[in-house]
Amino acid sequence: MTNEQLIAHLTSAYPDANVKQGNQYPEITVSHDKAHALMVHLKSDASLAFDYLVCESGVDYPAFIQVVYHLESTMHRHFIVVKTNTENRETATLETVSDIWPTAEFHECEIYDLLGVTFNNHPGLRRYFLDDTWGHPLRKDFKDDIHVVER
Amino acid sequence: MAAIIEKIITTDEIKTDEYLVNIGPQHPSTHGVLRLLTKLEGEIVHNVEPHIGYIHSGIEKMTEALSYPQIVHLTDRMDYLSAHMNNEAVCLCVENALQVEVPERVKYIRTIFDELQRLASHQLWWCASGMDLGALTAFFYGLRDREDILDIFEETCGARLTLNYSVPGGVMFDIHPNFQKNVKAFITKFRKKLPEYDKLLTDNIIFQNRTKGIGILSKEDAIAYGVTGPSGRASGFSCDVRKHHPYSAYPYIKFDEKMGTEGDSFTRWKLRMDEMWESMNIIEQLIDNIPEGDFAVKMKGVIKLPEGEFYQRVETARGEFGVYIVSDGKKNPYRVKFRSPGFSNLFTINHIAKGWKIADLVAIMATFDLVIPDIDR
Amino acid sequence: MAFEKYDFTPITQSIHQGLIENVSPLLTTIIEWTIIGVLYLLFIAVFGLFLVYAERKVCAAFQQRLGPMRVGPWGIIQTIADFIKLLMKELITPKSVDKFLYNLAPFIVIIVPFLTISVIPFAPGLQSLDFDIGVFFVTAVSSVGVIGVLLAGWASNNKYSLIGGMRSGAQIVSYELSVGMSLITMVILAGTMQVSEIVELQRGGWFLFKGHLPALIAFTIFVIAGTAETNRGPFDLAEAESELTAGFHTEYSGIKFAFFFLAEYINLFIVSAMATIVFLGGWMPFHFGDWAAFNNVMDFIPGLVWFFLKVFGIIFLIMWFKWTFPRLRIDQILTLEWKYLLPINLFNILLMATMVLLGWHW
Amino acid sequence: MKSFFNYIAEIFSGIWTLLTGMKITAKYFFTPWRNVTQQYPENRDTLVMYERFRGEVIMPHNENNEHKCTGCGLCENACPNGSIEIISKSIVNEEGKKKRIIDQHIYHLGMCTFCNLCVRACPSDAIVMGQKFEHAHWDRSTFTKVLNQPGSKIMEGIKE
Repeated sequence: MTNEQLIAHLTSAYPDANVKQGNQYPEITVSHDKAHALMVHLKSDASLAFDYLVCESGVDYPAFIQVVYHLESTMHRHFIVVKTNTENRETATLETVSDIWPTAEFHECEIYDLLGVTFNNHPGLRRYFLDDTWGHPLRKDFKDDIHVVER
Repeated sequence: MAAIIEKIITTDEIKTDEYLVNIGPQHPSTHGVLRLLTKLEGEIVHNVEPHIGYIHSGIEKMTEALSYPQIVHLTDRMDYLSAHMNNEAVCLCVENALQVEVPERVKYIRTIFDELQRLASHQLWWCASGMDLGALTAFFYGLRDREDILDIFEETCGARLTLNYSVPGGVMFDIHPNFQKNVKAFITKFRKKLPEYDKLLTDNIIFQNRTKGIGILSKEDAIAYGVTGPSGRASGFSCDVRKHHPYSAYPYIKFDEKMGTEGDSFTRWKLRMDEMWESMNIIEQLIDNIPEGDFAVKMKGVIKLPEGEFYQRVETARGEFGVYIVSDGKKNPYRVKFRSPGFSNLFTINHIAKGWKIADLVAIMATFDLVIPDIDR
Repeated sequence: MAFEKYDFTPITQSIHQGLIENVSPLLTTIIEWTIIGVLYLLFIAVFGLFLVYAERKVCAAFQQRLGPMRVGPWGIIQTIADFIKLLMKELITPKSVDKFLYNLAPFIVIIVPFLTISVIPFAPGLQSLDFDIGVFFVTAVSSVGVIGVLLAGWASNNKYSLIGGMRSGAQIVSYELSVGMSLITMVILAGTMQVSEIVELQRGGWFLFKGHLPALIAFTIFVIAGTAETNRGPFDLAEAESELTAGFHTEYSGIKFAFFFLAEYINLFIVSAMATIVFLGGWMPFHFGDWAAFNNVMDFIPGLVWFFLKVFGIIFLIMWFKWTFPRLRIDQILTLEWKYLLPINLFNILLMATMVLLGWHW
Repeated sequence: MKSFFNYIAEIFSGIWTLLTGMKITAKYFFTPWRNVTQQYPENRDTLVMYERFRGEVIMPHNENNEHKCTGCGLCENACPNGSIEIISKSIVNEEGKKKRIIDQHIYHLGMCTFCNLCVRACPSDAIVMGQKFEHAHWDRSTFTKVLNQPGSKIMEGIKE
């Protein structure tokens, strides 16, 4: 599907999600409680068939943490960006998508480690890079006087 | 006596315990500082749990304090064997965001460099994998031929490994006057050397027994685990970014996306060998046709990206590399995420290596071509 | 024959006579034993160091490098410097090893080459033990080494070492069979197990040529199995660098490590020497049919030189294997032995026996 | 019977592949003049680096001990690692005007990643990349260099 068709299809299929054309790709923004169900549909819907999770990244915003999923369909070769926000920054929690795309298991561990987003139902959430004495360094309010030297 | 043995066998009194072995962080076959917490029974691998982060350098955090040209030079340090592709990814992302059209000459130069870098990376992979499998001579032959490419790099951009050749808007220097001549000489030479690689290892019966049918990754799993690059294509997952989302000069040229079907170690190996031939074909199509023109467009002194999010994918030697830039309109990005191919590729190892022997685990890791800074970032 | 003038028997006999006329027989024996012991010790140390140097140079040449070049001209005293370094290094004993066995293992490993080297005839008259079961003695004694390797692997209290030791055990136990059987094939041809006699029988032509096809098969198998028995690449599973870091000698340092290292190279020499003796006529010069002039020229080269030329030829072959082939996997090593080498070997023994019975050999 | 012939064929094809491999290594063994090793410290005299080689940042001075650096600080801004520090001073020139010129161009070689961004940023081509690569030293403090030579002046005609 082209981007326009994709947007049209998504708008009709998911009325409660915010679908728009981003800078490059169609973007869906969806609330955190509906995200998992939406993404199950994105994969299982034969006309969409987003079976390849390209990238999963977290972005720290002042009020929430946004998790961004870049999805591609290896069958139809269309590309989409799904965004979902956590409720707040303090107890940032989301539903895991590792049951949909196994690769998410590892990307989510990374996000948990560096941004402090806890993923529910994750098979083995652990810190990949840092040990427990660290905070979550990719958060904007992260301060580390020992390791980071401001100049 | 027979009764006792019978009893022991039937009552499971002989028990072999699983035991844990730390392969790494300092181990010859992990190619860096990677720890594989391996559960073994005898020689059989039961579980592999990769532990990473030993050389995590916080590049994503560092980029938040740097301007865009400065970010480019940091990406050299992630996948140092695909340095130019990483540079290019950031540059393309910035250029796309600013809607800058780079000159044709830049596109050609970048693509030639991409392929040279891919050749160099695959050569290093070939020799290091050979060493993992015990063929030490392969290591030196691979490095010997890689040296020629590094000399070409050094002549044009002054560095051998951390090139930092791409800059937003073009390339840092124009190509050296000898560049085309040297590249052509290298291709002629390497076309003779590459069959030797096959004779030394690929056709070798010991090598084939070590790799054929070992560590099979199905196409479905490759897609689900996001295994890209030669490793993914060996499983039949068509994931070549150069083909599906062409960038730079890739739209202008004809090349095949090499595909495998088996998904075993040998297919992954053979696929990379084929890719080397294909890279040489690509370079030969481009090297004589580099158009005249500027080697960079004039960019502003301080590059500021418009507000928004930008994603750029390129194909490195290891797979799909993605740059995700969130900009808030300032000269520093708000957030940069690098989607590194090694990260996704590494974590399939548990899935693949289960049930094989330690020696096979080493062979599987070798054919996945892991670069640890790429994983740790 | 001309080369008889290089016979060492008169020298050894005169020493023996001189001693026995002047001192008591007991003292004579003691003095002779000491001399022989010191000579072997020196030989093993010097030859081991030389082999290490040769290996480094040979592998460098295969890999288009120069190898050691810094210490001495062309790096010739590099290995001596390395040996001094190893001597001066601290002997680290890890905390939870089985101390007795840990310390015993390197000695068991180094004893083997000392025992086996005693039956090797370097030149006419230059052999210290001439059993009538010489070939059998070599095969029997060389299998003691595996005990040392197993002990080292087990006592180190290191999982890598244990895997390495166990691999080595499985490997040597299997390949012993092939080594023994290919020797048996040749013993059938020779009709004796006495090493000096085997060499003497090859006066008219080396067994490799005398026994043609079966001897060639036996030779190939012997070289392959010998490589495996000395734990060298492509069969270096016990110390597979990329899998087990250093295998059974991971935890050893200093001179104990040097023992393992030295034993490997002396074992290499012994395998090559046995191949030379049994297949290539030991110190016998190379003769070609009726070419009298050619044969006379060959006879002028001393037996000692002939022996070492052949030994180096086979050592080079084994090094060539190591620096060309990738390593096998443990199950493939066992498959190679039990599914390929052993059946071929059994068939070969039958072939050889038939041939000897019917007199088809030269 | 067929499997028996397969067994034999397998052995011979296997040995053949091994022999082809050995042929390759033997080819290089017996052609030692093709060796690629360079005897590094000995060949130092003949060793020429490529002209674009990025070894260190240097500031060329002419025979009158003059350089081109105006002390504008663009290289300091461009440097990703903070390996360049510009210390400027103000002087009063002949016309009685106050003017800021370079006092010390400090370059921390130990922190430099040789990315060439400072050289690109320099508007007056005052700094270039040098070819020297033998930087190893016993004392870390020697890695902090002052690029402008003592008593050096800015060249005539360099725009501020």
